Amino acid sequence: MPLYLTDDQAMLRDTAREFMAAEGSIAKQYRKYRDMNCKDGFGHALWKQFGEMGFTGILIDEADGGLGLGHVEAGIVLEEIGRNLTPSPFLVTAVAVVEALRGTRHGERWYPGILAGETVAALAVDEGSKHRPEAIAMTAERSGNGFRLSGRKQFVVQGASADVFVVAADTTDGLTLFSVEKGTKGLEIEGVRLADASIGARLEFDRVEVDADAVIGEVGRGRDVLRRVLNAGRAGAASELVGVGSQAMAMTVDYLKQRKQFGRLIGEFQALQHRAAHLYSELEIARAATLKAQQLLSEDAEEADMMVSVAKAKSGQASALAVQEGVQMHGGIGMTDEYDIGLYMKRDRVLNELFGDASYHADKVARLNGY
Amino acid sequence: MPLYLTDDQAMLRDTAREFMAAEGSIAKQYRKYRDMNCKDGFGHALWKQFGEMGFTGILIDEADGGLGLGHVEAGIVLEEIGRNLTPSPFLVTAVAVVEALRGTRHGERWYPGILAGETVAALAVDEGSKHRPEAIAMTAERSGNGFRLSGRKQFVVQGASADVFVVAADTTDGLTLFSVEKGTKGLEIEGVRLADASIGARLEFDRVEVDADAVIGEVGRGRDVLRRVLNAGRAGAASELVGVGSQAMAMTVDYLKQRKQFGRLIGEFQALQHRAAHLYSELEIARAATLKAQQLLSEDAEEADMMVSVAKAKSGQASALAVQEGVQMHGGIGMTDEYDIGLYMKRDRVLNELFGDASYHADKVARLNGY
Amino acid sequence: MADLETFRREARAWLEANCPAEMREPVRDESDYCWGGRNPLFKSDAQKAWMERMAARGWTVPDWPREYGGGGLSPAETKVLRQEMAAAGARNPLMSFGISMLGPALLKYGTEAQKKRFLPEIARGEIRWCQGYSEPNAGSDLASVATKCEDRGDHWLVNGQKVWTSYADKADWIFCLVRTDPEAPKHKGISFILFDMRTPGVSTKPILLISGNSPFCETFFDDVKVPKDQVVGEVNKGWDVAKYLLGHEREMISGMGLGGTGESLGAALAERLKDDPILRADVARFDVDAMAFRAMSERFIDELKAGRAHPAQPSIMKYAGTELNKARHELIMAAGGSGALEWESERSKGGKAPREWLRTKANSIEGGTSEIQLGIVAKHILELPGT
Amino acid sequence: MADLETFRREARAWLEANCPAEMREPVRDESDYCWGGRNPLFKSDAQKAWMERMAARGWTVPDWPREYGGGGLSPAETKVLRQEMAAAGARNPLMSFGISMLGPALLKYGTEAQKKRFLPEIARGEIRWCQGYSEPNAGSDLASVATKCEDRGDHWLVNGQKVWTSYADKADWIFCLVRTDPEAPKHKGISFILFDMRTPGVSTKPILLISGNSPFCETFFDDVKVPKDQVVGEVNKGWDVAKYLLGHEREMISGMGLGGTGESLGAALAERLKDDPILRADVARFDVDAMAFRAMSERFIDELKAGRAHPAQPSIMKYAGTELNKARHELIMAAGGSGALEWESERSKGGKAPREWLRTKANSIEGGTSEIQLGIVAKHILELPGT
Repeated sequence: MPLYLTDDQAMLRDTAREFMAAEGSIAKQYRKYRDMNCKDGFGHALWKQFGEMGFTGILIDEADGGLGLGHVEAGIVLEEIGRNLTPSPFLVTAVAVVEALRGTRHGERWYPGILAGETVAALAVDEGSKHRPEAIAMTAERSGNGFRLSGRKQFVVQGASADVFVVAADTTDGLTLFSVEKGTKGLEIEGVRLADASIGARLEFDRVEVDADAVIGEVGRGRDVLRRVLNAGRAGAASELVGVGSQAMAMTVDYLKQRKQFGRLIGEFQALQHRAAHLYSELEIARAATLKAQQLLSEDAEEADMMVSVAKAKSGQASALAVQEGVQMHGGIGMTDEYDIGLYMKRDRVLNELFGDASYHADKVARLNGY
Repeated sequence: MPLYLTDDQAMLRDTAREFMAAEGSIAKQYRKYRDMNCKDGFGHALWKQFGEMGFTGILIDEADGGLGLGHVEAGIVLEEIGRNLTPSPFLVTAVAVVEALRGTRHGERWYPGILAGETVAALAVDEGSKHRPEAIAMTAERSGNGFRLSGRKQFVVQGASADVFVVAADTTDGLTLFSVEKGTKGLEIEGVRLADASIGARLEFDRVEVDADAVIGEVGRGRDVLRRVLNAGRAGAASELVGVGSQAMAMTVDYLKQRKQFGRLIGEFQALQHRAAHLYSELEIARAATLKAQQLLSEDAEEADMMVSVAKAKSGQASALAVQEGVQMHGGIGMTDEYDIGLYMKRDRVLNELFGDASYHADKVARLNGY
Repeated sequence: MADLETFRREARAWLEANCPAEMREPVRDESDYCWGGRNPLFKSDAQKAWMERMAARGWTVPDWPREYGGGGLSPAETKVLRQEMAAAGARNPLMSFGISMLGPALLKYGTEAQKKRFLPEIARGEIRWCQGYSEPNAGSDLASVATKCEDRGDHWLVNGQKVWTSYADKADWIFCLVRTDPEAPKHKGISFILFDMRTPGVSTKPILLISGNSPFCETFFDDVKVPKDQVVGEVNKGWDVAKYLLGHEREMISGMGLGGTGESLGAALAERLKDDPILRADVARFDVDAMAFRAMSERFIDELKAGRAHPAQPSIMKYAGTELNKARHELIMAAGGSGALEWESERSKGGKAPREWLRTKANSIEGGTSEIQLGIVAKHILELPGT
Repeated sequence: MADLETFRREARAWLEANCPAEMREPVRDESDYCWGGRNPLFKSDAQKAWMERMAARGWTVPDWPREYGGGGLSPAETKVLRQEMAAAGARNPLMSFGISMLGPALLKYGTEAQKKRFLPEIARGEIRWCQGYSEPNAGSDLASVATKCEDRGDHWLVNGQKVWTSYADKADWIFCLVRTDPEAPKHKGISFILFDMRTPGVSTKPILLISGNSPFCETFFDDVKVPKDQVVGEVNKGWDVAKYLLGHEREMISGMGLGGTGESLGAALAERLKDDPILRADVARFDVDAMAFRAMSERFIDELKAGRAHPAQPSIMKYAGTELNKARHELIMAAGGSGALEWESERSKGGKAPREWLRTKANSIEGGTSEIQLGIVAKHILELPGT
């Protein structure tokens, strides 16, 4: 497969770009829901529109009513989400959770709502402040016909508005994923507003009883499913980061062409030109790495794990550079809430943490390479 | 003590600067001994002049015929050595070994020759390709009245022309330093020319028998002496690196003021200006850190270990940046042997490795700070 | 020297007797500072008493002449006083842009009448000043002042806008750069003017930053009438005054230790670095940089004291210190992970970590951008040719 | 497509029958390459046979027209041939600047007579060419050609100096930029000229690099007489030819995979990283960068094939690839420690590691410096205003 978008993919990109710029813009979505201090952190109306556009079904098999497309296509939508900072459950629900439920009864249960842009589903993996899925401490003890879950989760994105959670827990014989519905007894949810105005949640499981039916896949075999889920989420987050970084750069380059200092356009200053060109190069590299990772994922290739980590690390670095250069080159106004560039810096920071930051993934690349 | 040179120190700097530029210049020393493929890698005549100038006695107590000065003064001379790439045994002999022999009978034995610029003494610590003094594998077993040394050493700077070696070995009850003379039976020396045309040596100790007298200080208590010796060597190497980096920068800044491209002096190009200014800042920081480390060493302060590692790491980074920017900004001619800037790159590389590189010392700083 | 020791003993005794215990505790946050002003907000009686006692001795401005409300101390005595205040843990009795910025300018460029009128009020903390330099379209190019100031015979008429005016909403008076000659070359038509913020036509609007609320304001002048005797220095030569003050400001900022105290960041984060080897490496490198920078700060201060610092040295301090501070907060955020992303929760003290992190991004913009500092070093130290 | 499969089968069979076993072993070092020339130096009979057999079929230049000694293959057939050669492990039969650089220029700008005269010799490896672009004072500013070329009626007279002429001491002919109109604007007085290196007045001197011996030479022209029919393209329009070739060169360099093969550097250094956590972190970051860059290289090649690459994309490839390659060798040196500093010992294969490391420093200078590439990206992709 050539490492650029096919015609169909390019068409999807154009559609997504047009839609997100019109409906998912910062003014219409990010600022609106932030300024109204919305407890969900996103607009349900837009989520329904995502359903109408077919976006929510990109990764759902055609047999299940979806479009049966792949990670490249999900990435295309996420890059546009990134460009517009569009708040939505797309990444966690339509990418991560959809991957988790693939081929299970839980998929039958929740896919229709997701396809319609009505259901919000969240992923509960992280337990401490850093992403460490190798060390899940939450326990699920056998209890009667089912299990009893105890422990905490945090950084559960869209957890405040989720109808259902995919929860990773230790069942002594291995890791198991559970589907736990909102309102289950013993489950406490605290919505937490993050720096980018998105809502993460802290979940407390105080001996939460669930049926055996709640198990996703097989007991003790959740590690493999989780691997797929995290790969999907990481590659998706990488695309969103590429979008965030690309738009931050585009805004900055535009600014360099308009802003005058000392009687010259600041874009004429060679030091800024070289830094902007270096940034462009970094973002192009990140974009290519992300596309490569998504192609490998869709091919279910062996090297996918490695390339996903490369993509998440590289896009995180490139996007961080983009927002830092963006604020610095905007000067004072870059620090004001009135201008959008600072919002990109906040979003970048959150996405960098999500599903493991650049340090985590560089370490993973090292370990996968045996050092 | 204020963190700049006292009047006496400034005077010493002026003397050393003048002397080194006149007698220790690249043409007179570095290129001369390199091009004649000299097995020693330096000129003995200059070493005698070092003695006449009093440089070799800087760290030797007045009672022993030296000047009784401190590490700041040794650093002043080393910075000028660095600027001129002057090959000499100064760092290993007059700084490291002098520190090792302080207050011992070995000092009485060797100081006169060192003061006169006649004796060359070398330090044999490294055993593998990286500086790992924590893990000395060479053994010294008790044997009759003395010890039997077995093992290998490498990167023994000036080892090809040394009259005597200070050798670190494991005596099971701890580390012990020995003084081993050239020509001792079982000691094989292979001179090795390094990238900067200096001579390191590989030493092979095949059951080398030495008297009990050969012990420097107390048996099993060499760790403390070695700490002092390495601190002296590291701080000295940091000064030499600051000199290498400063001169590489000075040559490059001069070049920026002379070289025209596209009808302008390349020093007018803002991207190069900012990079040069950043480099200047890094070198100033390195210089201050090195001076601070040397002051602390001379005060025998507790924080000296930490600051010495900071100084060696920082000066290594700053000097490496200076030579890399230097070659790049010189363009093609920077790659030719005819111009001096490339020689600075080679010398920087060797000095960066000597007594532990920036990675080693950053790790040491981390460990000293408990992480 | 004997006199100096006598002075030291007396100062120590006086501080012992007059500095309230509460005023010897470390400042906890911004609100613990005393800023004085027409309607001063004292947090405690102790704070009020401490400021007034110090002001009565002229020790809010120990090295200003007595006739202008100062302490009349020599540089050596001033240093001793500061040492004794530090030793006693005594707080700064009065934070004031009047003291740190306007005062030095008035002492150098003010008329006798201006000195007599303004300096004592500043020393006593009776008038709170703000600074009106930056304008919306100026940015790094401070001399591109557009605020108009017309000579209307018996008064000046000021129209325009300032931005980044710290505490303009709380200040009583403003000192400000205005354009008095629109025809002259950029640097030659600027004047340095003072006026009351209650003058009709002055209004302010606070600026919301990405880090949240800020002391910064936009300040608007709409037909503001200013008496003729309120220009400092010569008309159209205000850039000289401004440059003099900017030099002061840069030294102040570069002395602020933005690079940190030299304490190891890694030691503070040790627990979080255990299973994060790559972050540990970054932090170790940072600690090397920060400790080395700390040495340069020390050297700079020593050289300043000895009067031998290069005049462009503050640019390096500012550049390296602010870049380092930004790096520090990037690492703190990385070590803090998702916990450090919380923006409002009590647990996060209202998002202390992310707000501080975002705030540091302004360090390399305010008070002369990093790019400006590098340009100064290139020009004045490396003497590279101008473009 | 059926034809293409037939061609593939035939090519495979022919290669099987004609490529000697020795010529299917990987190249060990520089000296294994066959460069042809008037007095060719063949390392083995197999090498000679392989070159001659390929030349006889026109497959040293498969896509050139048959009339000029080429294979007359279509782009698709050429691609198939390359695939089959790669599959068979067949070595490149002939390294040649004539093939990679001069040939394309002659095909586009040469007269029919020039094509007939020079191209077949190139295809058969009978003449070895070198390139004379750079001059001592030109550097990145390639158009500042100073080598004089005067019209003396029945011949050109060339005087001047070139530098960085690869293998000038081994080449038979040179193609070279000269100034034919000293009065015209810089880009408008340049011509592209060819001449025999045996012409009286031509001399060469090898350049010693910091990494040791090199293929580069200084080349001197002292009253060199060149026949009038040896200018390619129009007189004074040689810059067009040069630009065309530079584009080729940049694509070639950016396609050279300077960023590496995508193999993990850390895997190769694993043993040495065990007790060096900071270096391990650097290598891990490098591996991320290198694997990501490798993806961009793949994309670039795919886009080139599809004819959809941005014309300035090679600049990014060149910039990022060469900087990465420098970083790779810095890390290799750090991992190698003092062992990697040995310059002459047998143990170190004559200082292979440090010489390679030093040689990489030229990557970001030759073929357009990193600064030039960044400038191209700024101008042609980001469309930032010119200075």
